[in-house]
Amino acid sequence: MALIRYIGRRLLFVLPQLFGIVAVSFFLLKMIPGDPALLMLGPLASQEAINEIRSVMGLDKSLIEQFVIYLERVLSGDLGTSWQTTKPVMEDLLKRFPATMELVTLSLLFALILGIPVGILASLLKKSIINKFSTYYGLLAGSLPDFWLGLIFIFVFYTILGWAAAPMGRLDLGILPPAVVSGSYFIDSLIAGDWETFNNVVAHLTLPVLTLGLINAGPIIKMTQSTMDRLLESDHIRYARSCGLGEFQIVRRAFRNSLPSVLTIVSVLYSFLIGGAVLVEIVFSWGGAGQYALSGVLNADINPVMGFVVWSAVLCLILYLIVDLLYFAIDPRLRD
Amino acid sequence: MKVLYLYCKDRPLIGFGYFFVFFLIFLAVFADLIAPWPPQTANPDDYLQAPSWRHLFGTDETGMDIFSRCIYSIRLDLSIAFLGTAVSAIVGTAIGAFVGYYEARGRLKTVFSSFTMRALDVIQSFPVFVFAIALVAIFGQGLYSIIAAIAFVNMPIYVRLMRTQALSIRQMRYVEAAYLSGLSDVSLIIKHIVPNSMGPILSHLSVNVGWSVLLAAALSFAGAGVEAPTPEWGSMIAVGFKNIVTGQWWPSTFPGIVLGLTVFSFALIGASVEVLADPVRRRAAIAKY
Amino acid sequence: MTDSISLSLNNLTVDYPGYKGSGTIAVKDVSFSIEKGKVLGLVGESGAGKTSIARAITRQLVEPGEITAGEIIFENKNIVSMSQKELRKYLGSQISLIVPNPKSELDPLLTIGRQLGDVVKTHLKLNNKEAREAVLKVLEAVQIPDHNSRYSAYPHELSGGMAQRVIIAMSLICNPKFVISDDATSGLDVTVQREIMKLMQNIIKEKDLSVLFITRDIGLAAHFCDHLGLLFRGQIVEIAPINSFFKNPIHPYSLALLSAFSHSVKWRKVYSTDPQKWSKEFFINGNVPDSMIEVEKGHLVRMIR
Amino acid sequence: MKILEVNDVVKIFKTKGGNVRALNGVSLDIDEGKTVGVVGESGSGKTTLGRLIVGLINPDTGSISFEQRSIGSKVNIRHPDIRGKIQLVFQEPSESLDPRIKVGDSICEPLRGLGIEKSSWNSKLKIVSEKVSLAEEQLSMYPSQLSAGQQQRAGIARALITDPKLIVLDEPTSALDPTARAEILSMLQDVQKEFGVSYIYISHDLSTVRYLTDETAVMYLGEIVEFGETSKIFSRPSHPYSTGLLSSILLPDPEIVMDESLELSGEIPSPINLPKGCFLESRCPISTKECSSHHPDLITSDDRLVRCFEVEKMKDIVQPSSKFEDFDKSFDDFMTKRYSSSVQAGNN
Repeated sequence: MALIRYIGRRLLFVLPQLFGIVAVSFFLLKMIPGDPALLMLGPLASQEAINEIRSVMGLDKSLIEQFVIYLERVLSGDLGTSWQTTKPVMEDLLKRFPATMELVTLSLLFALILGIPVGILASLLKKSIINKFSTYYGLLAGSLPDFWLGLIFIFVFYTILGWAAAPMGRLDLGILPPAVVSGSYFIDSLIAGDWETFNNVVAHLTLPVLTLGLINAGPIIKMTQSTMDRLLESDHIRYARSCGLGEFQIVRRAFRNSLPSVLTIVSVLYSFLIGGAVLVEIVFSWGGAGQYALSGVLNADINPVMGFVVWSAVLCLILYLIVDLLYFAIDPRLRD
Repeated sequence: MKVLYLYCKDRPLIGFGYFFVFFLIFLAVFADLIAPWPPQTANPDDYLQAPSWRHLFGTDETGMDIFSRCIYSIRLDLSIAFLGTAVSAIVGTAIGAFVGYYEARGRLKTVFSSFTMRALDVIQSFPVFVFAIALVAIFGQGLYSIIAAIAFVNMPIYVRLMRTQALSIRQMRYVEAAYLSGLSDVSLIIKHIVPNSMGPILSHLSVNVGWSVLLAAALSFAGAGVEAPTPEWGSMIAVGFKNIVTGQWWPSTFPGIVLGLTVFSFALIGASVEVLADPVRRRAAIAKY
Repeated sequence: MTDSISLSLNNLTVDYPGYKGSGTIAVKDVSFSIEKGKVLGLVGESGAGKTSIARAITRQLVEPGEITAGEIIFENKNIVSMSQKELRKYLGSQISLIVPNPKSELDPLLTIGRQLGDVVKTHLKLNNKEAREAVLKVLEAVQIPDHNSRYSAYPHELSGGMAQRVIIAMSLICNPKFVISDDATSGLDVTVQREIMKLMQNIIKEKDLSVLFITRDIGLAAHFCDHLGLLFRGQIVEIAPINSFFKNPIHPYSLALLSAFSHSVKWRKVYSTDPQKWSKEFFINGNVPDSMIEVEKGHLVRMIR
Repeated sequence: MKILEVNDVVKIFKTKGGNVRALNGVSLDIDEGKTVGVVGESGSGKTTLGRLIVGLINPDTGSISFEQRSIGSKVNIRHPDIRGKIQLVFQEPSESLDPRIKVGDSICEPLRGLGIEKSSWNSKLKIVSEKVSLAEEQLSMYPSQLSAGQQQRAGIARALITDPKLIVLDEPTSALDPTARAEILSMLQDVQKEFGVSYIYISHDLSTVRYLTDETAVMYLGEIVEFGETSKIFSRPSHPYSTGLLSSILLPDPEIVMDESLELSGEIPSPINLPKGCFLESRCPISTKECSSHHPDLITSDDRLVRCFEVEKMKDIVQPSSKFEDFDKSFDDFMTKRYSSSVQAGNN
């Protein structure tokens, strides 16, 4: 019951926020200099042609009117068309978002699998090398530019060693993508049971996932380590120790208590990476949503950018809702 | 100073962080004397030279010396980062102090606080990077729009940080005592609340300078920052990008290493400030001496 | 003779190396023994080393604290030289601890039934059903009303007094021989404290427990203990059977503590905790002397002559 | 002359869990130069009352008058006419001084608010710091360099520097060790003798209340349940709650046995869901049907005010107790003997 009320309240806050995001980004992006009609038709186009296009695109109306029209269309699921790809934005994004989500999700999974055990061990073994390593790794990983690390990996593992697949998209040219179910090649090829495609997908995923995973493991290690440190010194863990509970139980209790903080950092990273993975996408020619939005910004093509903003805001919303549900599952104090 | 020395004595890596930042500043100031080649002069005869004694970090596809360009980049990247961070810290701290202090204190003040916080929520729900690029696109490419974008993107963190501090400090008894003494809201904030929240702000400030360098470089890499011939780490990496697949690793690698070390150094300094700004942890850290 | 002793500390010293500047020695050369079925009260102000002693006995000192000298003998075994594994067998089952601030001492994410159950399962190797029975029994013993539903309550759902009863239940569940109570009632309101103290008194009598009762409140100790030791700056300055202590307190610090309860301004001013004002036999060269003198049978005072 | 009159104040705090009724109609008067103790356990509203009197919070209804003029919700306490005349000493000595400001400067802060010229600050600082026995070098230290007792002295000095008429002492000694506590209390007494200031002493520590106050108000769940002369309440309380509270005091003498004539049991009800009848009904051993259905008023009974239907029955149950006097006397005897012998020993 408390949960439903909580989610209800949450949604109540979120809808105005969503509106705010759409409004701010709409007016902001309209401020980008450059006339789409001009850009579309080229500098040699006649004034009449430009005017015609402008009225087709609704650019001759006032900003407010344009915004209302845009809102109406968004609510009916139409995000407009991109003049660069000349396709509906919705269609483009439906192809590109799964690519980004697949990359980000797998990277964070990798970062978690690496980060949590290292963080716990570093906290348990205070004087060990792993403690020193993880302390500085956390700082170093956050300092490296991910796009640069991607380049170095390409050089080492593709150019020199030839182990990795070419950094050109999600599949080799000769291989057909699997039938679309989720949009993620990783999942879809598994569903289709197509091992050749699956292997190729994994080969292409390896380097970008390694890049993003290694960098984002930094904050995860740091958070795990510092909350575990705090908890192992906390009153209730000390008390559990003086009740003679075994070390395994102690670590389990401390970890359980540190889960909310780890969850928080993961959700922050996730929402950041939906847009923030764009540079790695560029390096690996991933063709993800971030790349799509970026070229939109740089070419005054605002529908793709708006579409991207709306999509990622909704995705973040769903993400935070899931995180809240997990908090509820972990911490009984929230249930009242 | 002495505390800092004692702290670094056991932690050589932190000491390195401080050293490297001072070294960078030194290089930036004396770039004209140190850099062996002019940073923006293309030399077609010398294109894509591997690192050698003549060109320490090699040359790029137009034949510009990468070592010299790396040194000149420091000026640009560090000033962008310092200015961007300073603006966001000052503005953010001021807003945060008032927001935190006024939260749930009278109707108008509360409205001001909650409106600011909701506005921040909206700003922060944007994908940060796309947002920064959009800002640069709006103001036109150039130094000041990059600085403005960085300042704007960073500001919400300071507002939140300072708000949390102000919220807890305004509950402290000494603030209540000062309130009862008849001090005005503004002087309460300036005299008691801001000085007592400086610890977390300072430690974030240093880490933030590092991030700002990273963000500036990333903007240039994405094509929304400094334009090509100007020496800048991010755009240098972008220029070297196409060469790497064919095996010329140096045009991208060296600027990346310098960039990474710079950000790392600021992170190290930030980590030490976090400890040193807290009297209890400071005492524990240098307890041996 | 030694068979009648439950636990004894011999010249225990706990040091916090690293905090050189303040030069604190948390506990210095503390010796006492607790007879079976008796309660020893240890009274001192904050920073006197009370909690360090409790934590030294359970070997849970906060970093960088360590036991640098002395031994802790429990049932003819030295706790100081035990391995962690061996120690764990004793903690919670033979020696248990009652702590202050019960709400922060319980894991906020687990039900109290689960937390109590974990302890019995670890020590007595019970299965789930037996553990549940044992937990319900002990919850009843500490007079928790409606204990069947409290079994699945979380710590934040309990009041301070109730949480304190849970902690007491936790300390009793494995039928220990020795209980350390570290300022157990300091966070409670006086009327609740009174109830809890009564409960503890009854349980101690019933189970014939030996208790180290650490407190700041000498009034509480006067009514609860068989012996009383006074801790001052990490050292025991006076230790005696309860009647001997209150009939004839000798050390100026004892008198200062007692006069704090008195209505008389005069005595408050004469006796202070400032050692500089003490006479020479109690305080030399800025320190309390190393020797203790037996003034009556079992009544020792830290003084010269 | 009445220096402060609190008239039927009600304070409700809105929280997530519901409305917390912190004060449910409290009235209290204080004479000039006198000390009134306010005792009660956590949640009794005593701290809220103190904060309300100094103006940190405003009452929902009711009024407060200071020197016959209304303050509280109507006139701001920070109004220049009243500013500095009522002062507050906080419970937490370590929190009551800004850690980044030197102790002496913190003590002088109220003078800035009063607009007093800086040239006279030093002489005032000297007077009050002498009064609270703070050494000169301690004034130029930072709060963290002082002990809790010294920090509290500084807090009292800050309250005294404006020559106040009334000081609200909100548990000034509860964070201190017993001996530091005793020293601070003696000091407060000396200060009162010299300056003629009135105190409101808020505490849960009954033995210090007995020591310092002339009159005592016993509070339970946001209302006064008994009010009267301190010595009379302590020797023979009339309300079951005061009785339970007083019998819980343990004096450091094993021969003074606990009074067990009336014991409270169970938990304090939540201030969000206050019972309809008497608030103590669920814990009171002598409660009747009337207690659960009707809320008792504060009525005059002999020499005091009591909020209980069973006042007459209480007179039979509670016998006059002299445990405090007994303790004082035996301690005094013992000390007199000891002191004379030790003085002699010193002479030898």
